[in-house]
Amino acid sequence: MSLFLAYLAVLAALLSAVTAAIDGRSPWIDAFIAKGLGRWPQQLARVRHSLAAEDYAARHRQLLFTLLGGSGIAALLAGIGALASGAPLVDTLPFGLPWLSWHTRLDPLSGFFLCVLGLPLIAVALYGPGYVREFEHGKHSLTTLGLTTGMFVAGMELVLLADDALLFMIAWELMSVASYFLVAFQHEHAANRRAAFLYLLMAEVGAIAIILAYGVLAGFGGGLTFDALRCAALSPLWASIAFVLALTGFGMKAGLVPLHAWLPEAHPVAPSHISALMSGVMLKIAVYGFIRFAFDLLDQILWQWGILVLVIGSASAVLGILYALQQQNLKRLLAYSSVENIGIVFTALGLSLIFLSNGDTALGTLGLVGGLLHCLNHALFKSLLFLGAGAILHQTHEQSLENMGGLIHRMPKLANVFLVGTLSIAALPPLNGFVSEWLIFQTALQAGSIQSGVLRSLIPTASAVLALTSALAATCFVKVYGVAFLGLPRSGHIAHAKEVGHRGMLAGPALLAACCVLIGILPAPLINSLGNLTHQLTGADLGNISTLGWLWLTPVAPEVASYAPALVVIGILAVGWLCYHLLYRRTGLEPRRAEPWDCGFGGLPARMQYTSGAFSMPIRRIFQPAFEVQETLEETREGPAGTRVTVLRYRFQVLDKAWLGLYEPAGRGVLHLARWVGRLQTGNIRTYLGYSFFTLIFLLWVIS
Amino acid sequence: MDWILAILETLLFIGAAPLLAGWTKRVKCRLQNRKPPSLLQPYRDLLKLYRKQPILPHPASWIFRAAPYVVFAATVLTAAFVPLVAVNLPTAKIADVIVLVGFFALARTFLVLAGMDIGTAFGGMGSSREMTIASLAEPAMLMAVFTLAMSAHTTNLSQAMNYVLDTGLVLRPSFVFALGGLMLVAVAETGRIPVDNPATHLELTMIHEAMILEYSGRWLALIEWASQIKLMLYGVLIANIFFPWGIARDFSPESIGIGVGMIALKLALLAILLVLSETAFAKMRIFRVQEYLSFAYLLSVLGLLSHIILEAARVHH
Amino acid sequence: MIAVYLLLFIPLAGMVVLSMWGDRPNAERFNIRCNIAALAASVWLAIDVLWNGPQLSAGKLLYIDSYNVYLIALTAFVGLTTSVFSGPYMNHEREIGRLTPRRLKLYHTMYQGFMLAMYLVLTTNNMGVMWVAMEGATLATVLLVSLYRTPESVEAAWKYFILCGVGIAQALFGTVLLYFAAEQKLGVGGDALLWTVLHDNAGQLEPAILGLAFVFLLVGYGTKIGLVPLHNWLPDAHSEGPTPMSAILSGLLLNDALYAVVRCKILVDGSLGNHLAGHLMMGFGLLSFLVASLFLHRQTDIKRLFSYSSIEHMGLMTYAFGVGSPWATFAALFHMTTHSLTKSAIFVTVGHAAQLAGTQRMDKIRGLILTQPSIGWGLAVGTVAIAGFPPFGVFASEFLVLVATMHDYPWLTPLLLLGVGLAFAGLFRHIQPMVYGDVPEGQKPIHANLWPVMLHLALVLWLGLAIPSFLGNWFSQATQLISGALPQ
Amino acid sequence: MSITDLDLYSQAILLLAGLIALTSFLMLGQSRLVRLVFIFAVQGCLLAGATAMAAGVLNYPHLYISAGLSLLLKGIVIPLLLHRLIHRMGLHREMDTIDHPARLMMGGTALVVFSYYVSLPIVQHSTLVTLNAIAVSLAVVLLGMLLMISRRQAVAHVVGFMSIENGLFFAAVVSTYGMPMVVELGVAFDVLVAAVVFGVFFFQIRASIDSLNVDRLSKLTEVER
Repeated sequence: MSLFLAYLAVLAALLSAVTAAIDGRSPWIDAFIAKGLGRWPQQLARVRHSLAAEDYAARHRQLLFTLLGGSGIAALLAGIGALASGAPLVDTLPFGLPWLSWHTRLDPLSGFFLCVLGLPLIAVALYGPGYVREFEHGKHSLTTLGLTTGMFVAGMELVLLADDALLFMIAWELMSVASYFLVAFQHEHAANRRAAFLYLLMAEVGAIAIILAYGVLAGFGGGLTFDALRCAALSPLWASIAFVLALTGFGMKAGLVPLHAWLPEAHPVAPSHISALMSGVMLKIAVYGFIRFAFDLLDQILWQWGILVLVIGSASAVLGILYALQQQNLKRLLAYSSVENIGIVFTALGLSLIFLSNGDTALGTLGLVGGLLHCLNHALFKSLLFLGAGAILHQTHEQSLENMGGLIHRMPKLANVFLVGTLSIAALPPLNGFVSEWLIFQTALQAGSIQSGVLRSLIPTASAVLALTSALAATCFVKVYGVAFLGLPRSGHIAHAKEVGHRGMLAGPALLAACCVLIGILPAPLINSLGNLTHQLTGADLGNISTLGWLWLTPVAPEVASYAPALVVIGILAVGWLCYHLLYRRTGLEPRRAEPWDCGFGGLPARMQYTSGAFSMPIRRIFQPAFEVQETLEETREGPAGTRVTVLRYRFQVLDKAWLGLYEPAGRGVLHLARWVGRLQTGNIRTYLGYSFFTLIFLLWVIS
Repeated sequence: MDWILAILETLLFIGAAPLLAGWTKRVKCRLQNRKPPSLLQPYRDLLKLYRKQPILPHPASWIFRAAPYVVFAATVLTAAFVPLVAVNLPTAKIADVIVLVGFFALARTFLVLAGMDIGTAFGGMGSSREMTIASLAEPAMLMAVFTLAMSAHTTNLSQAMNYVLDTGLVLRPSFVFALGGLMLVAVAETGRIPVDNPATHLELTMIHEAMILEYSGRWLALIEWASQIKLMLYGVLIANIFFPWGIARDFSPESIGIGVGMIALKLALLAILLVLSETAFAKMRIFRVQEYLSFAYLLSVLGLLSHIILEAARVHH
Repeated sequence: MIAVYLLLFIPLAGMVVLSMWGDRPNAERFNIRCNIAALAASVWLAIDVLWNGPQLSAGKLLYIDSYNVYLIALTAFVGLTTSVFSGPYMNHEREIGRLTPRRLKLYHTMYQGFMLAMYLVLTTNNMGVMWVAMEGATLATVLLVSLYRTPESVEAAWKYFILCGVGIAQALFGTVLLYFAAEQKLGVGGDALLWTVLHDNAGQLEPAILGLAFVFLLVGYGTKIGLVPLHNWLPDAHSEGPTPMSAILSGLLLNDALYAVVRCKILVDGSLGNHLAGHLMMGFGLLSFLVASLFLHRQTDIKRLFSYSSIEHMGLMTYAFGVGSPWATFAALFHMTTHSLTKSAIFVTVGHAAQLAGTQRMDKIRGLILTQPSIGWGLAVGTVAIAGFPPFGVFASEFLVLVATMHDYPWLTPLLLLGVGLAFAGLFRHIQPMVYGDVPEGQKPIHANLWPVMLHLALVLWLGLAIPSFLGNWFSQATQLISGALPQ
Repeated sequence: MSITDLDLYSQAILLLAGLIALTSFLMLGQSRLVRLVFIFAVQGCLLAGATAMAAGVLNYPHLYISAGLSLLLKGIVIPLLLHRLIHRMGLHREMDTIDHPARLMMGGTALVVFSYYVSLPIVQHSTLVTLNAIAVSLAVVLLGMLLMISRRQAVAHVVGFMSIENGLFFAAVVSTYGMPMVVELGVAFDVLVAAVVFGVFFFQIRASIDSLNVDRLSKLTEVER
């Protein structure tokens, strides 16, 4: 049943792709209709008329996204079903090679990620029709957009269902290629083209690494189905090779430092609902791949792997958020913060690996659950934030924080929804981001149970980095909200922004916000429902997660740690209401509106506010070594001997060190090599004859 | 019964916070050979503010008006989690020390947002500085707390205190480091000299004050009160985690009485300590605060590592 | 068996007719008709073979088995679609005055001549005749390369002629040695050069001689496959000749040369019993694969670019045949099909793109999607397909090659994947700017017939998703013939 | 066994083999196109002679045909064709200088030794002494390639190409007493067409770079300048 629902999801996605492709307005469709209905002129006329109707485009759009939403709902239901039942459902499809048809499998793990995919997809489906309307009259056809979006979604769902390496790779690459076309959708800007190319290139490299990883397993397991791969008996060395390859491949897609370079380039330039899907869902698909490979397919786990993942994860987390803090472009900032969150997820997975390799199943499970929960949370609030950013972009065509401000007065509804996302991603109680980080901290704090001193000292250090990360994340998103929504507008078109008109464009984010709050307040049921999943992967579940009842979280044991978000919320509301009642209702003193304090100079223009760059300047100073900052200061002087400075213009740009250190040299190297090889083609036929001659001589000499 | 006790304790906490502030001020005046105000002065101030009509700057949105309530509520809740005179109260179970740090962050976030909501230079300046300091102080604090948590195998405060009480007086190097770290953080987080000067009137040097520059009336009252509670919270944390002796472990009147007396004594001593340091040091430049805080961070991490390395023998699971 | 004779007769007749009336305006329609007829014959033949198994003609001159029959069908199909494309293309060339009617006649004649040679190479049972036909293919195409009479095209044609001539001469020496070896065992007589006979008695042939022969055959036919370092003629010939010819060169000629090498490999393996031939092919294949993928990066001419990609893919196939395990062989056969379909489709699009922009210089070709979406998307999707992205067939075959390699020669896989990555980067860094971006001044859509492209790409897509059973059988039988085992 | 106790036929074959090799060397050293073509014609005649003798002595009648073909094509038609082309293009005074004649000759001799060494495995499996001639024919092939590598004149390239074909024929004759008839005819046909096409190309090349110096046919290069 749930497998059927999953198929339904894939079909719906493909169907929406097809629907997009068949745009009744395209000339060849018209010709087709004309040919078909040539004999019945009045029907032809009717069809043509309905196609020419004003609302045709709107209905067409609506249909596309309804199908996508249907796909999301089906995926969600399928996932819930799989999580609930726990028994894997397997099936084979009549595709693929003669002796290797496509194997599909729906088990709790893929089920969970189907849910992770489903929720944002539904939100996007609500949001999309309003958002893509502006492309209607642009030079880029919606056909491309809809077609590739459908492919993209279908690809992601197929990755989750794949049960053999071939189908997995096909779906994986389908996902990459489709999203490439989406990134390149608005290709008139050179930056977008560059981003798209970089993205596809790195996706390809990652895919190559993944293929190699599967190849290692297939080489030993004799077969391409996941069952065969599971049977592969590997020596620790080969297992490590496979693991590192998988980590590289999936990490490249997930955006682990230093393989993240494509992410801040590609996510900002895609249409916002696509950015939401890419950042919110696609990265999770990569995480799924990693979990599937490391926890499920590989038959052993070495503690060194855990260390590796832990270190890389922590590095990604802290570097990601540091770079995010320095961005001026809102979507770029969000992209970097995705790097951070993925880093947190991998930190959790690293902990889990360490504990598992140490034979401590319970704690391994705890780490895994923390990581999975953070996946879901990030999917929710990151999609929410991208949709919000998209809404701002849609209303004001503004991406740069430096020009925003005061939007809370102009888009109050959006501002409230966005606030929820901000607080959740800043990992503040009582919202969902905090819950997952809390679980990860709890895992890290159990390091005492490990015998090896090295690990025992490393894990707390990692948790220290995690603490730093979450503090910086709070800073970063306070900046975002404060600069974008509060204060005074910093540019004219922001000052005249209007609330989003399309209802769906608010409903989508609102749905996600509701999920954020719900998970934040009542995480226990969700975590309990992961029992089947953890059973499948680690053979254990969090037995006493809710010893004190379903309101409470007691990951290890009640006396070790406990957290009751619901009660906390009640407490806050109670106290807050009490104060409000006592202080406001009773006194009944209405506040008086007045000018803010301006040191008596009078008149505070918007330019006097702190800008985004100024807000993050102290951090930039403090963590100087992590950045490559280019600052320029232009000043125009006047008066005698140019003593009086009239205009000061300060510009700064923060460059990614990984880019300068890793990617550019690689590119240069390839070109150099190519130039060197080019010498073969001298253009002189006698040289060519010489090649042939000496090849012959050489071969004759070899064989005799 | 327990719940009532817990609520009473919380109320006591809230009620006593201004008193501690008053006491601190008093000691300070004595040290600076000034004539001190009465101990109850803070209460009077709060009452006065409560009666005044608040002023709302033009650009402000609902965030500005909601922030004080959120800040106060969050702080009160944290106060409820922290055992003041007795351990094993049910409220201590609701949340552990990590949540506590989280609530500090929540309160801070809203304060900062309120600071940016008014769209003045000072608000943004204060917010930026506050967040910078916090983003360094918070991990330091977490590390300090983790040191305790790892040796006590719990992040639940009252459990931790029980653990320390049960094991009796053990000279743990890790605790020394953690204590140092936590004290430094406390100074930074409560906005005292040398990090920030609560009594300053020069906007450019302000951090915390710059954010709440626009607040007045009942809102200011709430915020002031909340920061007094916060000061006391840190005091209680330091006192009860590292020197929990005297805290009530059962709810018999006499032990509770002892508990009250002891905590009052400890807090008084801590306040004196604080004042001494405040008079001894001068306020630092904003960019020297990072060194100060990274030192705190270093201390805490050292605490953690020394726990791992020096006290490894104690690790049993 | 009549089908075979038909298959050979149709292009012969077409050649004769076109050599007389090839300059008539309806000549290209006749050309298409010939190819349709040939395709029909080949399909008939294919069905025949599929039902009744391998067939030997009277006089044993022609031999059809599961290996060459699908190549025949493929050849006929690509020949047809390319001729369909060449209609409007050549008209456009004549309108802009690059071609005179006389040359058009030559073109049409030689088109059929080339098809004849191809069919002969594939159908013949006699290694000597195979050589003759292969040389015939060179002679048929060499004048087409210099059809435009530009200095570059003449130079390219000359190089093509000399290098392939010398190469093919070495192949003849190899054939002579083969004959010699066979004669020693089978006695003097015409049969000693028949592939069937040789195959049956491969076991008794003198290993030393066959080893020597294989070297000459590999170097000879390898020149035609375009194996590095014997490849130098290939980019020149592809880039300077008319585009339809590039399409059939890439899509058919290279395949058939490889086909010949593989036929020889079967014999040599049978005689030597060791893996010498395989290793030689692996070495050449891998070298070509890597070097070509590096060459891609610094190209300026779009047809040159794709001819290097042809070298790269032929290298991959040669390598896969060299590996020789059932999986690898299956993959290689599969790759032959997908590659020639995709590559010819790409050359068709490239031809239109070049006409659209009025040049083959890639830095002058811009904004195709906005100018003429069908061409732009055709090029983009075709490149995606040839770069080995699923769900297109090329991916499936490359994936199989990789897995097979991982199974037998794990330490070679990194090299292969390096090549794949380099090739992808090399292609896309050039293609993306061409298809995307704004339209240059005064770039107008042209009259283009793109259904061959769509058809090819659709087929490749279909093959990537699911291989139809009859095709699967062909591949499997051919795999069994070549590698001696069925893949599973 | 040594040459003294061979029958006359074998001796003759070996002699002709020697002579053919000699002609190849002469061509390699020859810098005047006219003489080059003349020597090539001689080589063709020798080849034809060898074929005819094999046909006669070992009585393979079909070899007469191939002998006739070679005489006609290699001995008469193609040389005449080339000769007339040379004169029409006024190349008969042209000197195609060789860079290092001495080295070239030494390389040639090395090639002969090498081809003997390569063909040993073939020879040792057979009692036929005439098989040693295979070594010579291989040498002729390689020398032909060397000739093409060392010359700039397109005509010289054609001659080299044709002499490679001669080597192949000779190998076929001495080792296998000729290929099957159909192949013989096919090859002959190809050679003829090739000769014609060469002729066409001379004019095309000349039209494009007004010279037949192949070194100037180097527009299609990828070397960075």
